[in-house]
Amino acid sequence: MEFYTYVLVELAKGLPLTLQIVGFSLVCSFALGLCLALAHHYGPVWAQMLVRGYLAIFRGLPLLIQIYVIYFGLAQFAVVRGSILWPILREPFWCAVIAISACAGAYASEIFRGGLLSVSSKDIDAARAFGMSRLLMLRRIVLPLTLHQALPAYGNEIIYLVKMSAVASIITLPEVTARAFTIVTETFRVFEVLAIAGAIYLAINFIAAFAVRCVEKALEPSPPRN
Amino acid sequence: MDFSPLWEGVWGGLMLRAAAMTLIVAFLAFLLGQVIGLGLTLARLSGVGLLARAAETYTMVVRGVPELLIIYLIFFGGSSTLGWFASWFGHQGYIEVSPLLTGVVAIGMICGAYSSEVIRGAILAVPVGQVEAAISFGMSRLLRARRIVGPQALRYALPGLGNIWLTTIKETSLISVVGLVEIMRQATVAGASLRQPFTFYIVAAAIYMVLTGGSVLIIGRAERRFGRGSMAAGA
Amino acid sequence: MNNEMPVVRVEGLEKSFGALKVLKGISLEARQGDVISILGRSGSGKSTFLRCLNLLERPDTGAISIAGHEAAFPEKPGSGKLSHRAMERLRASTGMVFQSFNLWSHKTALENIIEAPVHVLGRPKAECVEEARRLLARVGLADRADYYPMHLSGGQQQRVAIARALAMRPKVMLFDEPTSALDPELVGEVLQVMRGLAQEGMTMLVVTHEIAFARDVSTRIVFFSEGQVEVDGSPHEVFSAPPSESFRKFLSNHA
Amino acid sequence: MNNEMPVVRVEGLEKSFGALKVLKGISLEARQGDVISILGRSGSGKSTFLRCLNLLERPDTGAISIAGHEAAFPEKPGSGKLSHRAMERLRASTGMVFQSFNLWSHKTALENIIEAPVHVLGRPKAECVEEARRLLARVGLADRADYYPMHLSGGQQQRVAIARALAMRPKVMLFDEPTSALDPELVGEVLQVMRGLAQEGMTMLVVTHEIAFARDVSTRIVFFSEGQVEVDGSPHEVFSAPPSESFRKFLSNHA
Amino acid sequence: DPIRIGTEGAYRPWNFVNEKGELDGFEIELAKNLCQRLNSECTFIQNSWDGLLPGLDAGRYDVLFSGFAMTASRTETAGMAGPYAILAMTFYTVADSPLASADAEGVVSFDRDPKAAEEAIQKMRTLLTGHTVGVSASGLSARFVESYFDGSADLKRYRRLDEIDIDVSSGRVAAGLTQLSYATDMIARTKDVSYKLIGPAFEGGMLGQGVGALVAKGNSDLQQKFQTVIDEAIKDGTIRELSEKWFSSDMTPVR
Ligand SMILES: Nc1ncnc2c1ncn2[C@@H]1O[C@H](COP(=O)(O)OP(=O)(O)OP(=O)(O)O)[C@@H](O)[C@H]1O
Ligand SMILES: Nc1ncnc2c1ncn2[C@@H]1O[C@H](COP(=O)(O)OP(=O)(O)OP(=O)(O)O)[C@@H](O)[C@H]1O
Ligand SMILES: [Mg+2]
Ligand SMILES: [Mg+2]
Repeated sequence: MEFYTYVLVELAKGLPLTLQIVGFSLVCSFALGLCLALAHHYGPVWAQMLVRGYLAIFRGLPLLIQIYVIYFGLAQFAVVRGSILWPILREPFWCAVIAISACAGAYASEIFRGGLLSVSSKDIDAARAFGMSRLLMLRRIVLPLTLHQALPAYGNEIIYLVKMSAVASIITLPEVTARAFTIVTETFRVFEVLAIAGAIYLAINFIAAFAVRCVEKALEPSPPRN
Repeated sequence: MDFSPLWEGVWGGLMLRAAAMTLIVAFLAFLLGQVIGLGLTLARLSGVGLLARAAETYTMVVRGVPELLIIYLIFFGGSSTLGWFASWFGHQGYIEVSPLLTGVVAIGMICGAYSSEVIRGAILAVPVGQVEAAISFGMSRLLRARRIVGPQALRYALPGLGNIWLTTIKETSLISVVGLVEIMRQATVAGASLRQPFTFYIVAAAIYMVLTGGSVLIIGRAERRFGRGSMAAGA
Repeated sequence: MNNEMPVVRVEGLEKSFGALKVLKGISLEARQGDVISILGRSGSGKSTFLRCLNLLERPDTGAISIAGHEAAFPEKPGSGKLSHRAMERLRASTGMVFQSFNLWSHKTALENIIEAPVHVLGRPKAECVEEARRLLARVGLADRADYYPMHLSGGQQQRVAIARALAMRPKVMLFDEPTSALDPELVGEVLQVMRGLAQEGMTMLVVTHEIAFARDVSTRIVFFSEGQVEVDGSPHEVFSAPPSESFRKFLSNHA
Repeated sequence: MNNEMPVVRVEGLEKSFGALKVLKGISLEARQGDVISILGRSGSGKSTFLRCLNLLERPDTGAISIAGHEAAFPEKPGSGKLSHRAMERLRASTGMVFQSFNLWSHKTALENIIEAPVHVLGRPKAECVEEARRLLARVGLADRADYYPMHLSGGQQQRVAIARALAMRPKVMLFDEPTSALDPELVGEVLQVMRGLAQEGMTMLVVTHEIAFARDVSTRIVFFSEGQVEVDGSPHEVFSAPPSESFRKFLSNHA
Repeated sequence: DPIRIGTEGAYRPWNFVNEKGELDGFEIELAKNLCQRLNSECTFIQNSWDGLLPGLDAGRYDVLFSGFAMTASRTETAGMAGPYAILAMTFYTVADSPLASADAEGVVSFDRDPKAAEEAIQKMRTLLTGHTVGVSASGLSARFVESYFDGSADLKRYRRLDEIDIDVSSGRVAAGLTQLSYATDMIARTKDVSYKLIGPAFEGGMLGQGVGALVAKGNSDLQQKFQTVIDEAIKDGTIRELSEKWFSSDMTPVR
C-alpha cells in the first residue's frame, strides 16, 4: 500500500507539467487545425497543395520521429543553434509543444474538414443571400455547424493529444510518463506503476470526454419546452 | 550522413522485412478494429441500456489509457491467464501467445474504440429525413444500414477513419514490446549497432512516408468515390 | 379484398410533443379506392398524422389498422408489443411522399426509385429499372434519370418522390402536399395520375392546400383543426355548405 | 429614388450547368414598387434565375444591376472583376426566400431572423429582437420563436423564412414559391403582407405556381419557357388573352 | 527445455546486433559461455527494453542479460545473479566545451578507496558547478548526481544513452554521465563529433555492486546456478578476457 501511495505522489508531481503541455498543445493544435482545414477546403490550389504536403508529413510520421527531429535533429545543425529560434528550440518544453501541436493540428484539420464537408449548401446559400461576408459567414454559420458535426470525432483527438503528451518524456521533461519510467527502472514493478499512470491518464481523459459530451449536449437543438 | 550500411550490409533487408511486419499487423488490426468499432457503435445506438453502457465504458477506458498499458495487459496478462487455466489441466509453466496475434488483437482493440466514435458521429450526421424515407418504405434496420445510412455515413466517416488508419500504422511501433520487429524497433537496433541513431530514424521516416503517403492517396480516391451526390458546399 | 372492409382504420389517435398536444384523438376510416383530402391550417398536425400512420412517430394512444396490419398504442408490455417485422410490413404496404421530399442524396433519381422495390420487395432489378423509367416518363422526367437530387429543381425532386412511392405499388398512399412545388400544368398531370390510381382501387390520403385539387379528385374531405377532425364529408357537401365556422373562414381566402 | 430608374435591370442573362443550357438570354426590368410574378413549368429555370440575380449562381454572360449595384459577366480580368465586397453589398440589398426555405438548423426561429440584421447590417440586437417578434407575430408564429427548424411544420418554416427575409428591409425581395407550403388562409395573409410591402414601394420578384396569387397581387407577369422570357405583360393583358400557345397550355389546367 | 535469455540487443558493446544481423557483445558471449558451463542449451530472445521486465514477470524469459545494475531495491523485487562486470560511471563532454579542459583519469572505487573517491567528487563538483548534466532516466546515475552534486549541477534525464550524446554535442547539457564501457566504445566509433571523457570514472558505493543477470523472482534455483558459474568465470579469467575484448579494459568485479 505504501508503495502505491509513493508512486501516486511521485507521478502526481508530473501532473502539472503534463497538463501544461496538453493545454498549450490543445490551443495551438486547434487553431492550426482550423486554419489548415479552411485552407484545404476554401483555399486556392497552391494552398491546398501546401496543406496536403503538410498533412502527408505530419500525419505520416510517428510523433516519436517528429519530436526526435525537432529536438535532437535540429540541434545537430550549427546554423540552428546560432539562430534566434534557438532559445525556444533549446527548451524541451517548447519542442514538445511544437511537435505535439504540429502533429495534432494535422489530425484535427482532417476532422474539421469532415465537418466542413457536412455543412449543407443550403445553409451557405442562405448566408450568402443575406450579404454575409465570407468571414462573417464562417464565424456565424459555417464554423458553428462544422464544430458541432466534428465534435465527437474531435473528442477522439483530444484524447489522442493527452496521450501524445507522453512523448515529452523522451526529451527529458519530467512529466507523468517520464516519472513512471524512472520508477519502473528503479523498482522493476512495471504493472503496478503503469497501471497507476494509466489511471491518471484515464482520469484526465475522462474529464476531457465529459466536457466534450457536455458541449455536444448543449449544442443539440433541444425540443421547445412549452 | 552515411547511408551505405543500407545496401552494403544486412540492414536494408532487415528494414524492409520490418516494414512488411508493420504493414501486416496494421492491416489486420485495422480490419479487426472496424469490426469491433461497428459492434460498439451498434451497441451504443441499440437503445438497450446495459449494452450501450458497456460499449461506452469500453470506448472510454480503452481510449483513455495509454496504449502501452493495454498491450502489456493483453500480451502478458493474456499468457498469465492462459497459464492459469492450463494449470487446472495439469500443464505447468508459461504458455506463449503468438506475438503477432497479440499485437493484432491489442492494436485492433484500441483501433476499434477510436473507430466507434467516428462511426457514431457519422451515422448521426445522416439527414433525418432520408432515414425516415427509408423507414417509411418498410426497410428493416439492416437494410437501412446497408443501403441508406451506411453509404452516407461512410462519406462523413472517411476522413476520421483515414486518421485512424494512419495512427494504426504508427501505433504498430508499440508492438515491439511483445518482441515483434517492426520499423521503429529495427531502426533502433540498427542505429545502436552502427552508432548512427539518426541515419536509421531517417530511413524509418522514409518508409513511414511511403506507407502513409500511399494510404492517403487511396483514402482520397475513396472519398471522391463516396462523395457523389453530396450536399456539401463547394469552395 | 372486400370492398366493405376499411383499408385504413384509425381510432382515437393522440400525439404530443412534450407539452404540446398536436393530435387530440383522430378517428378516420378509408375504404378501398377512397381518396381522402386532408385540409387544415399550417401547424394543425396534418404531417404529424400521416407520420403516425406510418409509425414514423409513435402515437401516444390510439389504434391503427392499415391493409390488415394492426398497431395499438400505448403498447402493452409482452404480447402486445409491436415487432420490428410487423412495423416493416405495415410500412411496406403504404407509400409515402414527404412534404420535404427526403430523396436519398447519394442516389440518382433512378436509383432512388428502384431502391425499395429491389431491396425491400426483392423484385428483379431489371424489371424495376424498366418500371422506374416508365414512372419517370409519366411524371415528365425521362431525361433526369441519372441526376442526383441536388441537381434537380424543386418540382423535379417532388416528382421523383412521387414516382419513388408509386414504384412500391402500395395498397395505401400517403401524400404530404404532393403538388406544392409543381406548376399548374404538372398539378394537372399529377392529378391525372392520381385519378388513374384511384380507379385502379388504390386508397389515398392526401394532405393538400389546393382546394381545387381536393374538390376535383377526392371522394372525401377531412378538415383538421386544433388536432381534431372538425369536418368529414363528401366534397360536394362540405364545399357547398361548410359545416363549421372555422372551415368557412379557412375557405374564404380561396378565390 | 427616382421612380423612373429601374431598380432591377437584367440583360442577356445566360447560364449553363455543364451541357445543359438553363437560361438562354433573359432580359428584364423592374421599377420601384413593381411586383413581378414569374411563372413557368417546373425545371424551366425560375429558381436558377433568382439565384443568378443574387449571384448565388455565377451567370455565364449578361449584366445585372440591382439597387445601383452592378455586375457584368463574363467578368473581365483586372478592373472588371467583381469584388467580394461588391457582391455582398448587392446581396444585402436584396432579400431572398428559398424554395426549400434553407433555415439555419443550429438557430431557433428568432435567431434565424435576427442573424443577418445584427451581423450584416450591424443593427442593435435588442431592436432586431423586437422587430423579429413583431414579424413572427405578423406571420402567426409568435409562439414558435424558440423552436428550432426541425421542430417546425413545413408551413411554419416557410413563414419563418419570409420573416427572415423581411427583417433585412431590403430594396428588392426575391421570393421562390413563398406560399407553396401554406394553406389558403395563410396564403391570403402572406398576400396581404406583400400588398403592404408593394405599397411601401418594395420591389418584388415572385416565382409562383399560384395563378390566382399572380393575378391578384402582381403588376406584371413574366412567363419562362425553355430558358427564355416568352411572355411579359400586365396580368390583365396576359390572362385575358394569352399571347402564346405554350402559355395558354400552361394555364389551361388551372380551374 | 533450453534456457530462454532475454536481451535488448541495442546496447553496444554489451549486447547488440552486429553487421551480420546476429546478436553479439560482451553479455552475449558471456551468456553463451555460462550456458556451456551449465551444460544447457540457450536461446536468445531479443526484445525492446520496454518488454523485458514484464516478459520476465510473465514467464517469457528465464533470465535477462541486458546491462542491469545490481542495486538494493532491485534485488528486493527480482532475483539477481552476479555481478559479472563492474559498473563504472564517467562524465564526458565535447572537445570545444569549456569543461573539456579537465582530463580523463582512471577508475576510482567508493568501496576500495573511499578517500580518493571523495576527493575526486570534490574536484568534479567544482568543475560542474552551474552546469547541467545529462543522465540516463534509469534511477541509478540520476541518484548519483543528486546525492553528490546537489546544489552544484542540474539534471536532465534521458531514455537512451545515445540521446545524451546528441544533447552533449548540441550544448543543451554541458556534460553527460554515462557508463565507462559505453563511452569508450562510443568515442572510438563516432567520426563527426569529438567527445572526450573528463575526470575519473566512479564505481561501487551507491552505484551498486555492478552489472548482473536478472532472474525471475522465485526461481532461486536458476539464480543459484548462474551465481555459481559467474563466480567460476570470474575466477578463471574468462570475464577478464571478454572484458578486454569488448571494453578494452578490465571490468571484472572485485569481491
Ligand atoms: N446544380 C445543377 N446542376 C445541374 N443541373 C441543374 C442544377 N441546378 C438546376 N439544374 C437543372 O436546371 C434546370 C432548371 O432548374 P431550376 O431549379 O431553375 O428550375 P425551376 O424553374 O425553379 O423549377 P421548379 O418549379 O421545379 O422549382 C432543371 O432542369 C434542373 O435539373
Ligand atoms: N418534433 C417536434 N417537436 C416539437 N414540436 C413539433 C415537432 N414536429 C412538429 N411539431 C409541432 O407540431 C405542430 C404540427 O406540426 P405538423 O408538421 O403536423 O403541421 P402540419 O399540419 O403538417 O403543418 P404544415 O401545413 O405547415 O405542414 C406544429 O405546431 C409544430 O410546431
Ligand atoms: Mg406539414
Ligand atoms: Mg424552383
